[in-house]
Amino acid sequence: MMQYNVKVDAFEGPLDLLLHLINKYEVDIYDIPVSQITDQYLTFVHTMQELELDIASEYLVMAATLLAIKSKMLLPQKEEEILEQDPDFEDDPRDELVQRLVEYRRFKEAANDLKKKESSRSLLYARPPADISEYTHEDDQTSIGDVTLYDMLAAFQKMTRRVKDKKPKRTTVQSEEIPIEARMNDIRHQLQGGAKRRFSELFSEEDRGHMIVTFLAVLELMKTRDVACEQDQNFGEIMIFEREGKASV
Amino acid sequence: MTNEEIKSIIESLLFVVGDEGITVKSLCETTSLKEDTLLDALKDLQQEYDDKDRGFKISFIGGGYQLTTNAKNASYIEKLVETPGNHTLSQAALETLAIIAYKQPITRVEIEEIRGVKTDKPLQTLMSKLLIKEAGRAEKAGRAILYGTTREFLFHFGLSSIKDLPPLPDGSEDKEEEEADLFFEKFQEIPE
Amino acid sequence: MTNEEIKSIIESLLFVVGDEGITVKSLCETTSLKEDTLLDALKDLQQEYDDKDRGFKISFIGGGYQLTTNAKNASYIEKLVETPGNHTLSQAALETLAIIAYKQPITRVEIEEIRGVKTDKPLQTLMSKLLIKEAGRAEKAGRAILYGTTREFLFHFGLSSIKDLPPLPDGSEDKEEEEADLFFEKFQEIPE
Repeated sequence: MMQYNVKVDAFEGPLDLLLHLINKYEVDIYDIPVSQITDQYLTFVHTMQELELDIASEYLVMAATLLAIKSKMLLPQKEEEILEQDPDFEDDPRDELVQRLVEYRRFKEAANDLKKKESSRSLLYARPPADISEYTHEDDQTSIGDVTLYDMLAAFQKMTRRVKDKKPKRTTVQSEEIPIEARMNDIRHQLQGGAKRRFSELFSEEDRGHMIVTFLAVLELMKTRDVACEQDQNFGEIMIFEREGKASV
Repeated sequence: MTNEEIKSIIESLLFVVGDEGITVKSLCETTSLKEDTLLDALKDLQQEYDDKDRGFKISFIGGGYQLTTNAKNASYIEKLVETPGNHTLSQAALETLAIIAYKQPITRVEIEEIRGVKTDKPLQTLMSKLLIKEAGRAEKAGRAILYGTTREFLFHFGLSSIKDLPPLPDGSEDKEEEEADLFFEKFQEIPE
Repeated sequence: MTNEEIKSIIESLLFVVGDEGITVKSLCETTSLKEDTLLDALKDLQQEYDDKDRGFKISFIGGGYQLTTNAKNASYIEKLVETPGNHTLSQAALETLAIIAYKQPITRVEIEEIRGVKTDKPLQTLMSKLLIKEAGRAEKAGRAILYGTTREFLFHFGLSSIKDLPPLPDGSEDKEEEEADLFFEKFQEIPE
């Protein structure tokens, strides 16, 4: 089920879906076979409903629009009559939709261009302004000029884009360094001889990777019935201890 | 001053300003040089870095010149330091941003008309990333908020100015969407 | 790799590591080159900068190599600093201010962890401009000084209280996702 849900997100809305159908069936966007495309579109929407996935209301509105166009196309005779009375009447019921599709497609392509620029930009690394303290004169004014809140946030934003430290990526290393089994043994060892420990004590290290491993190790030890936990009251301190009857190593 | 000396000074100044960049005006004032002389030396330097494939690159981003690394060496940098991760934007955010970039100032409703879907979330994301900002209020339409791009937008995409955006595509190209195709493959596997 | 390519990589790496510098060992590990090869290229580059009196210099400071500006150009940097309205120079201070505003009370070391660079000078600047103040001492960490923002800070940015600050720009979310991924990776490693 999840699999399909993710794929629904592959479309940015009904226009995007229609563009896809137009591409897929290699039809001319300026001469859409409404009947065929509408059928395909409706099949999509129905399948989504059968899979009990949330369909944004926009998809349903578009379905109604397509059906309206389809029915207008089936009644050419009447149109001609109206046309005689009103010369401004749109001669093709598809016009408005086509216009929207073409317009949307332009921006979809523009978004692709931006994406390319984004990825080539991400290969360029900058550095923060150098520390020029040795060049400044201390007696300078205490005013900070016309700096705005936006400037401050932009400075922060720029920092997040900058390289951090010479540290290796910590999480990656940790995930190799502390296998859960090792942490399980650790905890078992700490509880040997019937010692009771506070749950929070196990999390002495602030590193998140370490915390995650510890947490999972405790869960696993509970599952294997090596340890048990006790809590006196809601939100109280959880005590963890070796399970009785389990031979200590 | 010889051309070499000017280039040397430019290098030092570019180094000092870092990712904040420096305008031609600021460079001229600091060096007391004419704009032409300065720009010549700057182009010269730029050319030199490119020709010799040096470790630096001079980019004109957000109205200022700045020094960055050569894209070719990116893999080594990634190996050495904790890089800021991929701050790539979602498709929804990119589409919304493209519309704003080309049509600014523009209201949410106008954006939604083009995209054909609700656009609250992408707008929020773009605001929180400082890529767009409120750019006044529409006179009509109940004084709705107008959106425009920011300087941060230029930095994010390495654009010198909003005019540096490529012309809006005419929409005639037929590009296949791989991801969507994937869906349809799956879609057809569904038992009746 | 040619000597030119190695030099290019060294330039890029020296550029991004900034004032912290980089050890030969670290350079070798990153490039997978032998120390001799690497040192040769480094000396070569150093020589080249000196011979041509470029804007950069490679210095060996505190056990590591780092890129600095050519002292010859100091007067221009001074002039740049004096140029009024140069936002350039407040970038470091602004970053620091943002961190303090959102994470106060916070110690210098914590700020430096976030910024990845030394922060003595920006703190001094912000103190002298009365935007931040000492806000007590940390209970841990050797009772380090904690910093917080002042009333002047609120006044300058037109905020009625610190709660009025807009949400901090994005960038932290990605990290959380990474952690969630790590969680699931770990989760699957659990022996049955």
